[in-house]
Amino acid sequence: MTVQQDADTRSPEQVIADVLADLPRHRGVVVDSPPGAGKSTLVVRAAAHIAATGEPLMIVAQTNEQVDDLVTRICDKHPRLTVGRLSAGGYVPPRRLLDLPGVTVGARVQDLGDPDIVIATADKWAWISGRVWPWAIVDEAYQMRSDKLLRIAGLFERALFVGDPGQLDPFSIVDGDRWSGLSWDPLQSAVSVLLRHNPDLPVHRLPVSWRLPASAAPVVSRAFYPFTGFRSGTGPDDRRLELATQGMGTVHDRALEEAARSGWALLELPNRHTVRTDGEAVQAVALLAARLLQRGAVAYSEQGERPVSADRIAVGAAHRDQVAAIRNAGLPPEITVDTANRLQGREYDVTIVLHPLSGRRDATAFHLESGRLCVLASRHRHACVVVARAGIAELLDAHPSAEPVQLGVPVKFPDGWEANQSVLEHLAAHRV
Amino acid sequence: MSDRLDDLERRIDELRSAVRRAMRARDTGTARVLRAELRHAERAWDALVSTVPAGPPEPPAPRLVTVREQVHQALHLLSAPAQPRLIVAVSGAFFGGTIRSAQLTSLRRDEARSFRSSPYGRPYYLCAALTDRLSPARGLLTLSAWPLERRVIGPLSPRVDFLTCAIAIATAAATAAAGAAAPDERATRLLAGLARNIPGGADGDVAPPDPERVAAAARAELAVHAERDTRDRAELAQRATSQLGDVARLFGAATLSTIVKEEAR
Amino acid sequence: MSGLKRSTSGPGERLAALRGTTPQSPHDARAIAALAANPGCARRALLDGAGIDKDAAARHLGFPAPFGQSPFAITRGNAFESLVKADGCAELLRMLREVLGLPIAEVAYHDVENVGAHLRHAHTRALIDRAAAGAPGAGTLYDHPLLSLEIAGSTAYLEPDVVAFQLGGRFHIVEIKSFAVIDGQADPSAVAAAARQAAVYVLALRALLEELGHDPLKVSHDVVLVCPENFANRPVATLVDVRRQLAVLRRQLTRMTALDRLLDDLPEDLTFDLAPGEDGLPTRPPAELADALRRTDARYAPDCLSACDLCFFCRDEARQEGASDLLGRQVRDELGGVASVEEALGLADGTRHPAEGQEEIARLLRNAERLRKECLA
Amino acid sequence: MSLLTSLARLRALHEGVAQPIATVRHCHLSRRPMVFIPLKLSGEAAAPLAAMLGTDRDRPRLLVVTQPRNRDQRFAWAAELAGVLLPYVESFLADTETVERRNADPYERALDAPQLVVPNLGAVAFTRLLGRSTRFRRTDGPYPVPEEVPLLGRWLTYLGERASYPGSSLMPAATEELGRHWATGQSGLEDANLAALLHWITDGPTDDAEDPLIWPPAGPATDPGFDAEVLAPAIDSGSPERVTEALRTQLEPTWRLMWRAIDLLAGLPEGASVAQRWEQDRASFSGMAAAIAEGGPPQPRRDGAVAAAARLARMERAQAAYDVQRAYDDPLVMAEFRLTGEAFAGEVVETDPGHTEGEGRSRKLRPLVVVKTDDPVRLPAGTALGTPQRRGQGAELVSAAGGLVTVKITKGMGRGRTPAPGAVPEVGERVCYTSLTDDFQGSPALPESESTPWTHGGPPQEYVPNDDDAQEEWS
Repeated sequence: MTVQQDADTRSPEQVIADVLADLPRHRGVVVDSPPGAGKSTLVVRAAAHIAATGEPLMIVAQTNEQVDDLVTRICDKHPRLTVGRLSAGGYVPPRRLLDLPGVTVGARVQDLGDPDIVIATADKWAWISGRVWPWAIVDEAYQMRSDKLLRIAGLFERALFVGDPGQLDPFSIVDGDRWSGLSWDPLQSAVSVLLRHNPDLPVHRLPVSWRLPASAAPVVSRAFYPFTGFRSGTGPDDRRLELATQGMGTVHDRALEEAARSGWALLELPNRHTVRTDGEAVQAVALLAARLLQRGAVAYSEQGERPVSADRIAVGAAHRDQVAAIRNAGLPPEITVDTANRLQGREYDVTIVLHPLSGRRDATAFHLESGRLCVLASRHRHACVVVARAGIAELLDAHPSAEPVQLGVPVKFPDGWEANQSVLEHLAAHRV
Repeated sequence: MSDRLDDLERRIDELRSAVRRAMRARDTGTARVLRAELRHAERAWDALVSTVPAGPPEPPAPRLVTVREQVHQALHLLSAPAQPRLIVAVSGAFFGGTIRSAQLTSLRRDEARSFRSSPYGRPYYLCAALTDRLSPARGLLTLSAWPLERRVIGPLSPRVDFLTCAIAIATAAATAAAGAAAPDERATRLLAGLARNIPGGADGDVAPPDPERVAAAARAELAVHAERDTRDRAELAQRATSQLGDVARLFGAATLSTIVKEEAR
Repeated sequence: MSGLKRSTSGPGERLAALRGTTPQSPHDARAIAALAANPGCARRALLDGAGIDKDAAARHLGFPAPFGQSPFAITRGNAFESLVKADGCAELLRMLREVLGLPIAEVAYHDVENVGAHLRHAHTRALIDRAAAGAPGAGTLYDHPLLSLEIAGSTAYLEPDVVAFQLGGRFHIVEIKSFAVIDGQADPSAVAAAARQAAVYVLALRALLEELGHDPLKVSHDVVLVCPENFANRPVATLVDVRRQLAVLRRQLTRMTALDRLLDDLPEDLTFDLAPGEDGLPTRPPAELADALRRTDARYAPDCLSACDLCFFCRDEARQEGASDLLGRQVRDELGGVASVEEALGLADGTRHPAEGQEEIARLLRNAERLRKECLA
Repeated sequence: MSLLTSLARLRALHEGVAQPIATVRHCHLSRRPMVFIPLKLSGEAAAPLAAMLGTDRDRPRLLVVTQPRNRDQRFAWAAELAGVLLPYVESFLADTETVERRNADPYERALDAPQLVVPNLGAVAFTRLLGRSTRFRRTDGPYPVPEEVPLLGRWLTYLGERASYPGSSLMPAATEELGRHWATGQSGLEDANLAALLHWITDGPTDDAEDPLIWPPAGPATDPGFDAEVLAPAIDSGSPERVTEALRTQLEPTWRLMWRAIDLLAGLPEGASVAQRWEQDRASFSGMAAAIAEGGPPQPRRDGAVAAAARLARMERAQAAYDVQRAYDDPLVMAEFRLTGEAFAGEVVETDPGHTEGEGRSRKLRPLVVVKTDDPVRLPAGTALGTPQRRGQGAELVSAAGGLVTVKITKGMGRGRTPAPGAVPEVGERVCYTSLTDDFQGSPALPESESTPWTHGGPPQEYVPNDDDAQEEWS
């Protein structure tokens, strides 16, 4: 593969121009996009670019929300394009989609007329056959399992693969060791398999995160993208978070103030081994969210000034039972509370994170997976507050390293241990 | 008889457990005593259950050719310093040899002792190859009749000698095949193993190796190394001639550590 | 096999006191690689730091470790290694030509073991120095190089049965193992162990280059793993990237120098002295040694059973304490802060009142107990 | 592992005896199982040393390679193994039933299938390797093997592969099956020792189980001390009798343990879905037999891209079904979901069996049931539910508060205006509802192997077993 070595000196505009120029020259083009680097913008741009040639295009996304989101964005930017939204039988399209003039929704390709762009989830595409599109765009391709790509790759001649290599890897409920080392291992991501079979395809990298503020981009870049790196599209003074009302000096208030000031805060609870649904930690998370609303946070950015309303706040955790416990703690329903898996690809002004290692005595591969922490620590435009019990540094220190090694499987970076350590070191400076 | 057998079996079980327990506690003294008893009991058991007395499966055939002579034959064919495992393989493939690698371990020391007690009393000696420090090279045997240039080992010599041996074996295999109805399987297998490790020596693994092709490939690679190796060896041989006495020239100069070991013995 | 001698310029006197009259047990590459097996265990860290022979201690305590190697496996391992190295490393050269594109002319072989033991390290240094400097004809294969590594302030010598291999001033470690690679796959834990061990050599060789003023990164993080292929004896080479193992190793070595903190907490009079008699066998009363060991914190986990010589001793201790550690790390984590079996069961059946901070686990356990009772009634 | 199992382990440790974690048996047990205990030579990948096997607990067959380094003896051993195993496998082929299929021709399915019971996962892996090392052999050419060896290799490969298929009972491992039904007071790692695990279940824990002198390891690896002190001298003595006797001492204790394990499992009543999974095993077995009969090639060394994706889809589906079925079959397994709030059980306190929704022709019967439960319910309103008490029915959660859950039955009520008798739970009945459901969508088609797309390396070269495979050394 030919990675653009000088990507970090290039402007995002240049990268996009390079990608569009590469499209007709290669069977596949890969674009790595760190968090908030304008992946969707690129998809919309590329879609319009291809549609302008008059050739039909198919777009593959991973979830129904992602599909609906893309449809809305495309129609918003290019109202003259016609878009066919393929869906499974049980799917109920949201209102906002039905109101768009150029959009048709249907369960079969025949039902869509002959739109410029047909878009569906990978799962839905797998049921389509009998037609070949000259172009495809595959979104969130690093979260797509390669067996899904195998099912749909016959539908297109050439494709643009876009995704974030730093987020969570695809997984399975069954043990896949028997396929490890195979270049077509069905449990690997679509991009890994694509590149192992087509090592000469160009790989571009979007160099600038528009989401992450100047306080977060270097931290996330260092911890999760150690070899590629990216920078923030905004300077340190471009974003501001202000709390309208005075605090009362509680730890929660101080944590929010630290986060507003520096973009990060670590609310550290006393060191104790706890159950996953650690009541004290859950309470702290809920209190932080409630206080944030009470204190009337206002976000100032290149997009202007706006209050940090409940729908601009997300709470993230590792496990589903933690999410359930946090929800039960009485948060306003407009605040998003979810697991890392489901927060992938989303964006908020402020996030509150229950650290995956909080209160644990031992870490497992699940808790150390770098993608999990990466997702949790890179959803915010302004600030991220992490709640954790003290003792994570000791836990990491005591973690036995005896992971099995499979022959022929490329080593994946970053290592979860190193990434966790790096983030923890940074948070230590913002401890409350 | 079956009572006696039962008793013996019980005794053997007890002894085995005792030995293993002793070994787990690293009590080697006790283990040794128990093992002796155990072997005794096992022999008695064998005698009871077997119609033919147990022992090595086949009695060794009367040896007309000594180990020493068999090694000489093989080395003579190879015409380059070689390791016991290759010597054994060549002896088996071309001379119907019966030697085992283990029999070669003390050979060099015996030869040195014989030479010391009556120098040049034998027509040939099986002796050491010499390292760049003129000490005996580990695990390599040579013939006293060879010129020193052949018996010293420079950095490229292991490879050069391997190729030289391959050529010799290929030639011998071709000759043997010309005379015999079917090629000897041991010779074929030996040649195939060599051919695999010479660039251009073999065509995959399936076809039986072609001796001429192996030899040609070996010669081609040899040509790459020959000049430097010859130079290195000449230099070493000269040093050996000027620095070593008769015994050391044949069996290598003792290094500090080997002197210490010898004295301890 | 790897053996080792340690220089006497030891670390702290405290460690020497812990060791007492017991001779320091050498660290070989395998022992160094095992440092990461349970880094949270203070007992193990202290014993390793002081260089106590844990195997001897365990046997003396009456808890011999369950490890052993079959003579068949040993024979097979030796036979395979000599096959790979036979005839001037003919098999190895073939594989290196195939896997790394080694040119035909590069065949020079140096057996460092031909040199007396006391000179071997110096000889290794000289050979590697010449090769790293790019001297013409400096050699390609170095068999049995003697490397060294600083561990907790003292020098450990590593005598690998590996071959170092250089091409164009760039070095690779060749690790020969006798477990099979079948259809491109091998036992992942065996590969991991080999990778950890090879990483020790990579680190040691890098340290040597640095000491000699060369770029340490001339030693590749890709090691050449040579194993028998399928069911035959024929060797096959695979490149294994050991960057992760190197990172772990560096972490653990840094950690060993931080033993001071552990030592500070120890009682003054504590010693692990085995008091070996003339025959080298320990003479210290086992009960006394056991007491000394119990004054340090172990962190027993069932994984220790495959990694640590003292595992049976620590397991016995955990049993006597009724510790939930016996059941595995996962169970222990699920119980939140409850470490004792007695306590957890008391909370479950309601005979014990939850202490502060135990309310949640108590509620979960009571609920679980209720469900079990209901289903088994 | 769930907290429920952890609690059972704690209880086991406290009481000194294993605790049940299942109330029914979740694996099929054959009326005529074959116990198979293989041993391998240490240090080798798959060199057989011995095996004890048979269907009669009083008459085990012992097969031994008395000179383990001799390649011919290994193949002779494989032929002997084939002589015992193949007739057993083939004895199930005669009696079949015809199964009709939608969109496909009917096929013949064996009425019963073989069941090879091995001690542990190591034995499964070894069986697979043994299959791998024998299935490509040729009965003619330069390195001929006895005729039945390649066929044995294909069956061993098949059984070994099938063992990793979730819910299959063609080749169960005793430690795994016991561990699924009982929790011991030791760690999972220690449960892999059959003797230790069985003692926990029957007489209580003993350290004897870890003493290879009292309980030799259940294989396939032998005890290193035995190798050094007994086996090596026996082999060197050249006496086949002595080697055979030595290995018999290592295998007989495990043989007895294996039948005890089978008896223990047989003591549990069979779970309701076991027969259904066994039916899939029978179908799979018949498919394999048909493939052999049609002269198909031996299984390839590794899955191609399409085969891998297809196998993954099958295995994922089987895993999901297995997990759900076990919960539906066994209240103790369901309890794990109740603990996490994904299921709840309790007494029916109120019903509205005649409740309907919609008007006119689209008016449908949607009975309401109110359940009083002590379980924490973490399911949001609108969640689709199923119930083990009425498997054909589907329901929906209406509301949950204060220990009362209202459920609406949405599926399986038929077309009538009033519910059929027994279709709606009565007040006072104990019921359980869960969000776990067993209705999976079929998976979409995969391309044919020869149409593997460019993203996955394009069409693969057709696999033809060659001489390389047949002649591969067996060191």
